[in-house]
Amino acid sequence: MSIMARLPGWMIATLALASLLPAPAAAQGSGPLPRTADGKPDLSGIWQAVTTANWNIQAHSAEKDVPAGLGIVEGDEIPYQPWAAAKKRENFANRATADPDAKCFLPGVPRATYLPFPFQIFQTPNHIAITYEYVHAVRRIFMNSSHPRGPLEFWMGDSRGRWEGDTLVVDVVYFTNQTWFDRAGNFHSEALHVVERYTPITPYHINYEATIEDPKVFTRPWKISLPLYRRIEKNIRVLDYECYAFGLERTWYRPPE
Amino acid sequence: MSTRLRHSLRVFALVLVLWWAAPASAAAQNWSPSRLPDGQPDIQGTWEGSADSANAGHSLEEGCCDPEHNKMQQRAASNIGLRKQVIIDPPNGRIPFQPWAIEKRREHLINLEAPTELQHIEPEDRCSLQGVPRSNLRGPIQILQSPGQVVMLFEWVHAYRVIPVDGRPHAPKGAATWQGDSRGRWEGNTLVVEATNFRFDPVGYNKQPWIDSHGTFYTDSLRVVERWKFVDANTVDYEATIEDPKVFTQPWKIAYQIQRLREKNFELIEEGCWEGVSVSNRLEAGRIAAKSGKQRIHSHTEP
Amino acid sequence: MLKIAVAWIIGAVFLATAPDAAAQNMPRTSDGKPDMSGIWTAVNSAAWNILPHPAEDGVPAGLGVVDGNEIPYRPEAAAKQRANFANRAALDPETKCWLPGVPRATYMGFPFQIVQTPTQVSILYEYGHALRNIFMNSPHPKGPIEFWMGDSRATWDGDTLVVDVVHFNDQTWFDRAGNHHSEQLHVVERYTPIDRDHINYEVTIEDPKVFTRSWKMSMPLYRRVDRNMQLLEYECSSFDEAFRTRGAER
Amino acid sequence: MLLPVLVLASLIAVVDARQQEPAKPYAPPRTADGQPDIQGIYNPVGTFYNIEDLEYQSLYQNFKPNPSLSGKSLIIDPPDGKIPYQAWAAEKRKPIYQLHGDPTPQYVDPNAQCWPQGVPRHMNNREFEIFQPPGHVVIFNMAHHSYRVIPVDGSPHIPEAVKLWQGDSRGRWEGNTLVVDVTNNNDQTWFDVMASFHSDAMRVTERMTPVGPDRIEYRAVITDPKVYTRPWTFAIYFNRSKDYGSELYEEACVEVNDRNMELLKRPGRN
Repeated sequence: MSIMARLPGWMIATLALASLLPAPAAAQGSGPLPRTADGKPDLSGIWQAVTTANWNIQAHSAEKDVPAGLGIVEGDEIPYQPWAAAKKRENFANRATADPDAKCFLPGVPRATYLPFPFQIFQTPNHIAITYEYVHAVRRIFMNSSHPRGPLEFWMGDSRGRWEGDTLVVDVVYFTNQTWFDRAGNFHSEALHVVERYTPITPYHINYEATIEDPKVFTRPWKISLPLYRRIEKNIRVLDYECYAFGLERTWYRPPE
Repeated sequence: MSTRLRHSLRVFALVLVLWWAAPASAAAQNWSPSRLPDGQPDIQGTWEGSADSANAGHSLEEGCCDPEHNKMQQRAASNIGLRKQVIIDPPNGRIPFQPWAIEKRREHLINLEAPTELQHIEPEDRCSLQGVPRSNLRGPIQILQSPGQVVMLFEWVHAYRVIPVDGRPHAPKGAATWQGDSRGRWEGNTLVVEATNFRFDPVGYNKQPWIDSHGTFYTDSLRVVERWKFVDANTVDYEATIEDPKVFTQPWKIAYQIQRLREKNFELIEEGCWEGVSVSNRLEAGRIAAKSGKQRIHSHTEP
Repeated sequence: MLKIAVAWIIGAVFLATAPDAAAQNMPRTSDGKPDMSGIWTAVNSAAWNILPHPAEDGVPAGLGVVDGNEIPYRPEAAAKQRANFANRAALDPETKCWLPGVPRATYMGFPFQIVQTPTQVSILYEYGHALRNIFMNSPHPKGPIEFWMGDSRATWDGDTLVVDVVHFNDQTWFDRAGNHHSEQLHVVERYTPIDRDHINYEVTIEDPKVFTRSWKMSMPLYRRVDRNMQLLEYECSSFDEAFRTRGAER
Repeated sequence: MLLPVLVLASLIAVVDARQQEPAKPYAPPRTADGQPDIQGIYNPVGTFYNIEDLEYQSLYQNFKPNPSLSGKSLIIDPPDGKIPYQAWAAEKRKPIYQLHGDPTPQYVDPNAQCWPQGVPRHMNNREFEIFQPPGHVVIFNMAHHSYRVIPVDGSPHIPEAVKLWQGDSRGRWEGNTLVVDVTNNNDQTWFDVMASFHSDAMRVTERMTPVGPDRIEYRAVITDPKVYTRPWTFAIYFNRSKDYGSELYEEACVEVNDRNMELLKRPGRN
């Protein structure tokens, strides 16, 4: 497969716009940021969002088995086009079965980030990989390279990264229209374009910010932000959560007791 | 000793103590409290509604109760009604319900006497969080302060309120809670607290608190502004303005005094509630009453 | 001679109480203690099982929080744990929305807020608005008393808040896997700040009726640094299911 | 479909190559943290159809028997090339020979259900990429985006009670050979399509040795006292693959796997 496509002009424009957004708070306390040999912040390690956003990225009261949450959407408002707002309400009503998460599908971006499961970042100068515990989702972020020529549809999108100062900026396109942002039915189309910004605040915290753009669904771009926490348990590691296998495990070849 | 019994005895003792202590409290006007590192007046300690507010938690309009009830609850037989009008605005001391809400409240009062559904039972008896201002009318309140916040701990159903006084904005509307979302600020020695974003459960009413036992209900439009005026080391002139344009014809106001608890080495103890509550007998009795058509409205005056 | 002795004593005291390097940037209260005020969460899967466990439907896998990965049950208590586990859907006190007890309240996955004063440390849990008042430097009241959350008394051991908790009932569990205790449970919690944003939470569990020896669990607590973080409510008993169950009981 | 042909061709080469060792040891370059650098995209040279008998080879199940390879095996120990099953286990597995073409659900290949392959099958399935960030070897498989993380930092295994599809891998470099100890395996994975199975007592010791810039020799010693009479050794080569340029792309599985969902609904599912 050829990876030679150039970034389309509109995407370059968006990237430039994203770089103008206000910079998050500078690193403070808890010691200096760890850095790699090439001087970039070292994001390697196991991280987890501690949030209720997987149930609802907007502010919500508690329900059974759903803790209340303040939401992660800036301004707490998602600028749906009218048809899309109706679709969202329909999704919400049918969320128990309609949520792709209930089918154990790959969660997409940014949802993979704020699922209540840890993930691990592996960082090298040209290539950053993120391995998620949830359904062994995995993302490869190739640095300073272009998206391939589309149309392409990936569940986790196609990710291209670059450093802006101490912020890892990841441009993600080529999604399916099959994933949701949360259990509450917030959704997007295959025209989704996500720009993620990973800014380390301390050695133990990353400020995660994502700008969401989808001209088919929203009237304007909107933003989410939340902290990621470095898991500091001794011997912590990403385990597995093979959601679609639950209840289907075989026993016929188990040794006799 | 059951916590509830211990509690009622304490309230009784307290009423006597405060009855005696009350006249002294009006004196100091320019109390200068010690200050905490973040500049807040230090109001820590344990407080409780004064004798003037006794029984107001049951009904802000009528107090509580009747001699028979008092006997059951091991309360003094004479402890009936309100000592002082608690609703100061409107001047008639009645809650300014809109016409539809009068009907709704009447329904609550009938169901209260013969509950057949869980939501007919008084929220307090269902161990509900009490919300604002009702939390302040039920037993001791311990106030702790740490930089930027006032924390109120209630013995009743081990409830608490965290009141930021650091100027932060209210939580988003979507995250409504039974206790409401409180934001405070200091005006001299007066702690002004605005509580909004109360949770409202129009369908089930399962845990929907009321403002008193007499079915004083509200909607998600409830907004309460409290003024905790610390007039001396031991006294708060407490005032709360209650508005809910969906239920009331006008904002209304309650006022009473809150006193520092004088008991030495007082410690809040755990009052489990939900863990021990049983409502099935009451529902059974309610069903029998409803069947026999002997329903009546809950009232302390009508037989 | 006296001067030297005094200097030695002062030196010794200083050494004993000097915070280690990692705790240097721990904020401190006006009385010099580590200031643990704030909102914290344990981030692990101990709520499901404090021992190591593989993933199941709705249950993330976990490496466990028990030292040595073993709970020293007496034989009959081990059998009870297995029975609890088998019937956990019906028996787990959590399904009844009861107060969760200590230390379970710490690692239910919900945030909790520490309010710290020199004489009292209160912990406000979002789950079921559970509340603990931890009184400093005072003795436990004389028992027998049975509280859901126990009676907590604390002292400072250097930078560690040591909380002694007794007077429990036998109604709470340690997790959803049926790990249990009796009313003789004695919990010693140690809250040791690692840095501004992390507390090492260590618990020693003792219950001669249920265990052959004392045992320990430990886990980090994470300060919630989310913007405008505040406690909300999880009123378990207000959700339909719990409420209907309670209404149906005799 | 070019791949099966390629695989078939290289397979014959492998069977021959097994007999002879390269004359001079290959010295790979080093990564920034000093690991022998074996990064890149590789193709396993073998078959996952029936590791005991290459007559049944076919990577993508468009099955064509090749009688000339009959009896040849990827198992180099024991010498008969057979998995040394205990009697009960051999008995359990028998029906698969009749059923594998149209299996009842309990005989459906777990890999075909998009479940993670486990070790060693993760290395004997599809193209995979070896990635070596500091302190780790990470292996990404093309097939349903499965991955393995192998710390090479001396950290200990996780507690025994935690069972994982891909097991818990801990690696170390012995010279240029990556030695990986894999524990904590669950009992749900097979070694091939023919229901070659193991229990959750399985332990795998892998040895990956680069023998040239484009080839890695792979051996896995498998022990499982609950299922086998003795340890056995599985051996294949990995050849560097140039079919995907430098980037493997995402291959969804359960998300698009309607056929298997239907299979699972068939009667006889246990």
